[in-house]
Amino acid sequence: MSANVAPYRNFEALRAGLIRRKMMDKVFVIIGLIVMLACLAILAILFIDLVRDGAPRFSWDFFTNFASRNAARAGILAAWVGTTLVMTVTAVCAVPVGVAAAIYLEEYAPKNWFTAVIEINVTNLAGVPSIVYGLLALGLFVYQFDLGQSIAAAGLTLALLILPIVIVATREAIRSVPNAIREAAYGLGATRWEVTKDHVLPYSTGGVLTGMILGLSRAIGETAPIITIGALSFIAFLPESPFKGEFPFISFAWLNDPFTVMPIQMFNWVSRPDQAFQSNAAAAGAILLGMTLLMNGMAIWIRYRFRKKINW
Amino acid sequence: MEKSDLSHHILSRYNDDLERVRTNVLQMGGLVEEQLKLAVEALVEGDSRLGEQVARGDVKVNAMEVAIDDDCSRILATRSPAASDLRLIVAVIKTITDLERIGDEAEKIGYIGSRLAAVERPADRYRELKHLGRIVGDMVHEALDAFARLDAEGAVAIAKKDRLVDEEYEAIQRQCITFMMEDPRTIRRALDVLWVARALERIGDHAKNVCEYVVYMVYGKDIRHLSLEDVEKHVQSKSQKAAPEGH
Amino acid sequence: MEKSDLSHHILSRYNDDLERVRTNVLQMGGLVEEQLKLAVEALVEGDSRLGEQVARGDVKVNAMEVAIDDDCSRILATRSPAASDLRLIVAVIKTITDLERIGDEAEKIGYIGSRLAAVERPADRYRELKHLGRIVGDMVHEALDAFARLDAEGAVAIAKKDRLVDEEYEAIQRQCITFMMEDPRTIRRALDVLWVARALERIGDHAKNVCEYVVYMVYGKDIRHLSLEDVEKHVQSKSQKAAPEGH
Amino acid sequence: MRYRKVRDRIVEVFLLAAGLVAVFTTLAIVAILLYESSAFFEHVPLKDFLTDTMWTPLFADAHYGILPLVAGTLTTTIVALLVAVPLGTTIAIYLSEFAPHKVRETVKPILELLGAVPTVVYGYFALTMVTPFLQIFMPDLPGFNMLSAGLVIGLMIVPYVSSVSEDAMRAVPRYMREGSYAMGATRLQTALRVVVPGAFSGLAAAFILGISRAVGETMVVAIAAGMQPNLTFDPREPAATITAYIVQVSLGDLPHGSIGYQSIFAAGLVLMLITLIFNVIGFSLTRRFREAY
Amino acid sequence: QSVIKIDGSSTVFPIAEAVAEEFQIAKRGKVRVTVGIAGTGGGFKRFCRGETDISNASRPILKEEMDACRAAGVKYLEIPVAFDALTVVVNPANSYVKSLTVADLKKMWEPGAQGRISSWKQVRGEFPGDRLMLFGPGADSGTFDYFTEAVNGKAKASRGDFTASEDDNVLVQGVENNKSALGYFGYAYYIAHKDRLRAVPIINSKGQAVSPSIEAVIDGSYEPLSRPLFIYVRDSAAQRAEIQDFIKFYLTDGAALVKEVGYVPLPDQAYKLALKHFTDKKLGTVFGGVPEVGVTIENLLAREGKL
Amino acid sequence: MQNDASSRQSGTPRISITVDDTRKVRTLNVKAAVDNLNFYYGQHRALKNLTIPIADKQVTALIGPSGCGKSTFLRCFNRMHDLQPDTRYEGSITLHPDNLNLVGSGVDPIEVRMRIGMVFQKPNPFPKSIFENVAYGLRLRGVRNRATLGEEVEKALRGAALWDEVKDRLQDSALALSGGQMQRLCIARALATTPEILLFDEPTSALDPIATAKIEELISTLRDQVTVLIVTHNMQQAARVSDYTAFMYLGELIEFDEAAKIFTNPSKKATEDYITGRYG
Amino acid sequence: MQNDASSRQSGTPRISITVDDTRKVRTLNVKAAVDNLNFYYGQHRALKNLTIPIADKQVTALIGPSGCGKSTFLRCFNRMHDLQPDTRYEGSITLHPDNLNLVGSGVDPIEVRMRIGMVFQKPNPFPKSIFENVAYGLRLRGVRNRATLGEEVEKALRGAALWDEVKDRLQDSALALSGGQMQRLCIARALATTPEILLFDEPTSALDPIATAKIEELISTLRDQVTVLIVTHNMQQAARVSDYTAFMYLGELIEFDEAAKIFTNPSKKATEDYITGRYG
Ligand SMILES: Nc1ncnc2c1ncn2[C@@H]1O[C@H](COP(=O)(O)OP(=O)(O)OP(=O)(O)O)[C@@H](O)[C@H]1O
Ligand SMILES: Nc1ncnc2c1ncn2[C@@H]1O[C@H](COP(=O)(O)OP(=O)(O)OP(=O)(O)O)[C@@H](O)[C@H]1O
Ligand SMILES: [Mg+2]
Ligand SMILES: [Mg+2]
Ligand SMILES: O=P([O-])([O-])[O-]
Repeated sequence: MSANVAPYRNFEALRAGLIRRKMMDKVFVIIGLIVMLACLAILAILFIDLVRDGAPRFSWDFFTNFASRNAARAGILAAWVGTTLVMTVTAVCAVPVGVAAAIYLEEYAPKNWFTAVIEINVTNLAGVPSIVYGLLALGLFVYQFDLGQSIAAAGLTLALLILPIVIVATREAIRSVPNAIREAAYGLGATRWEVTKDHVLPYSTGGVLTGMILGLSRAIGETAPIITIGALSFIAFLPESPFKGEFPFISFAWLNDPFTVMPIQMFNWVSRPDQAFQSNAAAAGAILLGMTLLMNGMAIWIRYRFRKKINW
Repeated sequence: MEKSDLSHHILSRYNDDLERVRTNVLQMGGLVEEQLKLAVEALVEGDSRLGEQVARGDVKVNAMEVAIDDDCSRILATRSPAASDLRLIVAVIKTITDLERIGDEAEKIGYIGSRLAAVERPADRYRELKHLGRIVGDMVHEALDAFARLDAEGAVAIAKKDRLVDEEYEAIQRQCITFMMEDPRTIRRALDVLWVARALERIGDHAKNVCEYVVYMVYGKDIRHLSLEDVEKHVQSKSQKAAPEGH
Repeated sequence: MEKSDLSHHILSRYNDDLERVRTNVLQMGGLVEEQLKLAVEALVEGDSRLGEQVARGDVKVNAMEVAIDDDCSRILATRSPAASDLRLIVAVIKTITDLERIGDEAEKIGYIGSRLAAVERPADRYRELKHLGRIVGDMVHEALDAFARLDAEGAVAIAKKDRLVDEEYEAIQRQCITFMMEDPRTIRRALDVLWVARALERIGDHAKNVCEYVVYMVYGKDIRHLSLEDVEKHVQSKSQKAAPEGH
Repeated sequence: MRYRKVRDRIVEVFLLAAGLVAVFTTLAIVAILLYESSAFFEHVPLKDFLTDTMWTPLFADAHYGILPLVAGTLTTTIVALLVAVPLGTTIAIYLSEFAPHKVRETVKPILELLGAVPTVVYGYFALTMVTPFLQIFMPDLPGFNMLSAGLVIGLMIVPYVSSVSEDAMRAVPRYMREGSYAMGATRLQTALRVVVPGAFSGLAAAFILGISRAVGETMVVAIAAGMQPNLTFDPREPAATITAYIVQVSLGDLPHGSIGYQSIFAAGLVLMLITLIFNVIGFSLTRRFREAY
Repeated sequence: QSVIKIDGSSTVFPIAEAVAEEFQIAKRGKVRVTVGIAGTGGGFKRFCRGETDISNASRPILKEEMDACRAAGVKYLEIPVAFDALTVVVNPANSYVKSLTVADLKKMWEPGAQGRISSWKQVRGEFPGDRLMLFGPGADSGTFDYFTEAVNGKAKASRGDFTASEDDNVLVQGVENNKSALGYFGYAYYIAHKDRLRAVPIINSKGQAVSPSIEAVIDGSYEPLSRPLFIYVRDSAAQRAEIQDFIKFYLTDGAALVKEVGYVPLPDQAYKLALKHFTDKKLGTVFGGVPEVGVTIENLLAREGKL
Repeated sequence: MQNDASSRQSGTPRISITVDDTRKVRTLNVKAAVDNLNFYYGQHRALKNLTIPIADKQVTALIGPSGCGKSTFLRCFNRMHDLQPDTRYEGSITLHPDNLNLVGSGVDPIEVRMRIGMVFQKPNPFPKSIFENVAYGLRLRGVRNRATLGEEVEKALRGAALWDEVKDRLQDSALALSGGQMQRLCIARALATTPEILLFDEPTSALDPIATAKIEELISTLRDQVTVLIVTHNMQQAARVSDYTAFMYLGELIEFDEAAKIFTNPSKKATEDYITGRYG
Repeated sequence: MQNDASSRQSGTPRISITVDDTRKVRTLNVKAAVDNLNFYYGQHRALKNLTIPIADKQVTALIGPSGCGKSTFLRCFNRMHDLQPDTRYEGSITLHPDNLNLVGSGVDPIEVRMRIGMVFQKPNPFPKSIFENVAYGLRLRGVRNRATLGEEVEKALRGAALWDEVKDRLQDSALALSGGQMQRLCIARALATTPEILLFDEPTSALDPIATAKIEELISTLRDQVTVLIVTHNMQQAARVSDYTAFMYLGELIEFDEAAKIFTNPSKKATEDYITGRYG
């Protein structure tokens, strides 16, 4: 190539530039790796630290014992049972409502100011700090509805908290169902509900479940709103059993029962003067993290399964 | 490349279209052949009614030409044919022009035949015409056959017969001139005979053209205006090559 | 519908293709016209060299036919023309066949001309031929003109001239027969004259055919084998309709 | 036929009701906040609330200037963003443009766990590990400071930022990248010049989400930032945030109906307003983002 | 299954929790006890609405709360259960603070100190100029109320620019990490971290510098920073057998538990007296519904006796 | 085209159209008569006074440049526009023989859709089994009987020339099929409900030439059973499959005629220009 | 085709191909010589022993049924496969005149891409302004000077027949253009860096007929400047735009010849069948 060619047309010049450009690529890869590994390392440190601090407490008793002023005897029975029950209430309330709301917004809502309001609302709710939900629950559930510091109050609070998460995830899932599928069903003479029930919902189940689990995994670790409703308490017993020997075999008395949950239990232990409780707290934290990990893993697995099954 | 090559399109209507065009061409060819046969017969037998019938029958040939032409345009417009299909259509467009001309010549012969029927006829005077008529009729028939069977080699062989026709025509012409010079009163009739001979010779040419289109259709090679020997060589080399790869 | 209609395709190469085919046809037409003119001249002037030159010149015409035919096939295959473009191509395919035939007839005339040059020529014997030649030559020229200008109305008018040609031909034929009968020694020469007249008459037919293709090209209407009066009416009604809507 | 249509109608009403739950929640939140804080504002002039530079509502000498809390909130948020945005974006670019498929699929969910660690753990992480670590370099750094709280919050929201950003970058169609590669661009050039601009509104939405999270984060600041309403933007100082104040009061012995009790609702209202502003910005950005391709 | 609902002070919580735990064990799970931490004020709020059976309190019931209870028709029995000693701590590395007077503390903590008193030197000239870093419980804890009352003379009157936390461990952490820090919180937290913190002796009204200890509380010399802790039992709930059992258990086996969780138990006779009052249904409070400072055990016993 | 149609009595009416300028008149049986149809997206008038007869058991193709309203027109037939707010029909599409005005305001779109099938641009099978895809329309119509379903599914699949390819794997997911097979499945799905008119909106634009040819062949054979209306912007395709072709431009009908006529000798200059590639 | 090529010396070599069975031989100038090219996706051999000359400053079209490897082949020319792991080239593509083996393992793919432009199936302008889109390649190459950029951008836009349509709104977003304009923008973007070969992978399959025709016209005019290689599964398109056409089937080259020859009289039965719609 002759010298009078513009440099950006001259391959010798371009080759030199290329070496520099590729160098920058390499540098970025290294930076990216470092940053990513640093974050992962911190996570690992946190987790390992919790596990190490909590190690002496990992035993069967820890799961089957109630809280106690004696660190060595204290366990998380009430906490994990409470967490399970609260999560059940949360899921049972948030999922149907969230899914229904998402369906409404995606499938039914006409485009007008009214639905725009709902829409902005949902988006906004997703960003409302959890503590504000706590304030809402305190004012509304605990005092207005007189639910007290019960499983129902906590479950509802967290349900409201994750409602936008469920709605957003469900909408995302619903939206990923191609419009062509809807048109196909409408074209065959299906009503709106039939389209939703036969197609949109079944095909977005993966996304809905993922959204539910992600919502629950957020709720399961929430401390602040539950503290706000005043559910920080010593509970050394289990709520009423939901199952009964006699008719109708199911009881909802537990809804009104006081409860404690894992993060509260943990927070409680953390703020004990007795240092022995710190390892209880660590153990509880590790277990909580483990539970979250499990749920996230489940979400990933479900997402993967459904993506494999339905690949548009 | 066998006949069935025309079909096998995924679009069955395309197959139908091409098949129909082909059939129509063959039908038109049959009609033209028949006209030719009858015209020569009318002449030889001195059957003036038959001659007139032939003359009238040409409108049918004309109608077929227009119809097939239309069909070809439609196929060109709606099917965008390519390669052999395209060549078929182009060949058909050309073939029917020739067939129509053959029809015209037959009409002319029929017309002359019906005219000559009134005139006294020589005992064997039209033997040569009859002979020439048979040769030309065979040529037309065989050319259509080659068309039907997409038989390029056969087509070349038939085309070669045109020389024979030309020779026969020359002979008849010379003979006619001799007659005319011998007996000027026969000039009119001799001229008629000459016209018929000339018409038959032209039919031979048209049949040859059809054969050339068959070669074009099969090999995509325009062999008009080439020496037939060259063509023959070419066709043979092609058909050898084509054989091993036909699936 | 003016000439420029051929272009305006978004694909400029398509425009080029069509334009080239048209130009080639007109060029071929020009060549054929020239051949015809020279052939008649050779005959009339008794110029045997010129006659032979014409006879030899036909290969050029043939080559052009093959080339244009090829081009048309290529356009059909690669451009999938529709509507007027398609009709143009189909008309061209048919037109060049007729032009080639005109060339053949001119060749024949040239041949005969060169032959007759050796023979003593009557003072004004070939006046009629010259006259017929001029008419036919004009027809060919005008037909090509109509083709170039896509002038369907003009084409119909030209086609009508064919009757004139036929009449002239009939006159020459009668005259020749008379001569032959009067003086049998002239039979050979008279026959030659007859052949030339016949050739010119055929050329007239071919020119008429070209005119018919022009009508087909412009209106998509196949007017062959129809009475020219019907055609004329039709064309007039069409051209009136077409006028107001041309953008 | 008739039955199917009626059913369709009923279902619609039901679904609409569900959709309205979201509205009611918002209304309820706003109502509760307004109701409780209206009592507060009866007592405290709005002007004081907005201009006073001291926040001591529970003290005998009560001051009700929200500014210190807002300052604390903003400072921790900014520190958090200074950590989360570069880290999150770098990770997102790395994962979406450089990392092999397998790495991306494994690392992403693991990173998301960073957001699932109980916030109390983060609080103690900030207090007992980050602060002492920082004190190595800044011996004057108080034991409670917004810096370490902010850093840890930043770390906590890295997965939100990186995950949403990565999704946005993934959403940039493959053929867009190919367009750039085909021009002779390197991966980094493609990432920075095509993918990032292409996913810009998605990235912005991710940052906004990060901001909401940082603004709303409670336990970390409650534990590590000092709970000391301090009108300062110096991250090295201890300070209280709005959330920290709310949780402090919630944990405390405050009788209901008292001005202190109402003050948490007033603070909650401000918090709500701050997040609302960011969310609305985020919402419009996400909208634009959806329309991009 | 019957439930005993307890709520209220976070200071009393460890005691109530320990008692509840042991009581439930003793009853083999037949009785369920919940102990909440709504704070003294929050506890009374619920208590006066009849939501809880027993309210933990780190101070006597106040006037407004008495009014609220009266309005709701809730009558109650007041039972002192323990003493607490607010402990002022500094970093062990701090060698110059040998003891502090209430006046010293006031200088540091009074509202007027805000933004003004920022170094030790300003507290007392002999101290070095180190930055004064203060740590204290959140402004709505009973501990804060009591400390401000005792030091500044007015409940909740305090400077605002100190590091506050409801989680006393955080305060421990803070003092531990800052060489020039000073903090105060419940005795129990000091005991749990006594190797990492140094308790500052407080000069009492008799001019003695007294370090916090159980003995000092019992003998009344650790003042004014020691205070009594109470439980209030709703009268109507006290009819219930399991509540009577619970209170009996509280007042008989409670002393050991109080000590175990880091508070100062009352003398035995005080518990007996309280039990007697309980069985006799002596309703109401012995305090006037205003905050008081420096109530010693003797003092308390004397008042109780008058009921 | 002269729509000198035939009083609106029951029974398929016959409409005469002038298919050639030499006054050769063809009569066609009308399955649906579009009469002065206007369609509005909000304020935007996308279709302008369309009047077209749709020939019974024939293939009618709609061609025209992008955005001329082909899809809009097609979607009027099964009221797909009703799914979108703020759209409005004017004029009528009369379905014969029972004279139902498809776009009448009193007519239930769901009922219309149950009588008129549609196949879309991109193959859009449901992510269910092949069987369930085809059976879906029947299930909507209340068919529960396994045997009936089985029969009908087979019939539809045969009708869509897909039976032989899928008969051994009816329970497999429809998403495992190739593009062309999917599109034929969609056709089978529509066929299963024996629609009176079948609408195709660019059914092959997402397919390769081989699959396209198969679909075109299928459409050609379908004309024996059902009236077909197809939108395509592949002119060659319209030429290949249709009996009648309508050329639209800017929401207006420019020309309607037999396909062969349109493609060899259209009467309007605009049509000619479009057909021959002189547009723009 | 006989590749009796010409020793590998510098300079554009000439290769003779037999374009007709009557031994009429054409000679073409070769811009790139594909020699025994094999390509593997993992274990799957997608291209099998391809040997094709790419004529300089001519349009070469690749046709063949879906999945036959057209795109795979095209993408070998600018090493797009290198972006995907586990792919492998065998054989060579020699770029003339400097005899660079495009798929050589020592050759940097980025350098190859800087010399060879590509236009994709879906128009893929960057979400930037029109100007920045075209300037992108130059910026990558380090051009900063506004004036130079402006000139080059204008030149490229003119080359892509887009200048007149966009000259007044160079700063508008490229995403606001119509599909056909976007595609021309992508061509301009590629042209701006004066590539030696321009690759097109089904560049019009997402466009309507009018836009398609404009792109085809553009491709036809581009041959004066650059060697063009185009994949299309629209046979008519290949027929319209290309000078040479290669028919591929199952990763193999079946026939390579002048386009006119391929479409009027291919020599292989498989080609004939594909061209005429007899496949399947
Ligand atoms: N949902 C809609 N809202 C508003 N206008 C629309 C809508 N859909 C289409 N249009 C407009 O209506 C006109 C016709 O669109 P339509 O989709 O029917 O065109 P088309 O002929 O099918 O084009 P294409 O070949 O691109 O599919 C266009 O101008 C288009 O912009
Ligand atoms: N990324 C890939 N990994 C593995 N195999 C691939 C990949 N891409 C394509 N193939 C396979 O390579 C073969 C050729 O594919 P290619 O995309 O080149 O076909 P094509 O001729 O371009 O087809 P189309 O016309 O559908 O674009 C196909 O069998 C395909 O399945
Ligand atoms: Mg459309
Ligand atoms: Mg491809
Ligand atoms: O058709 P001809 O008259 O030339 O035989």
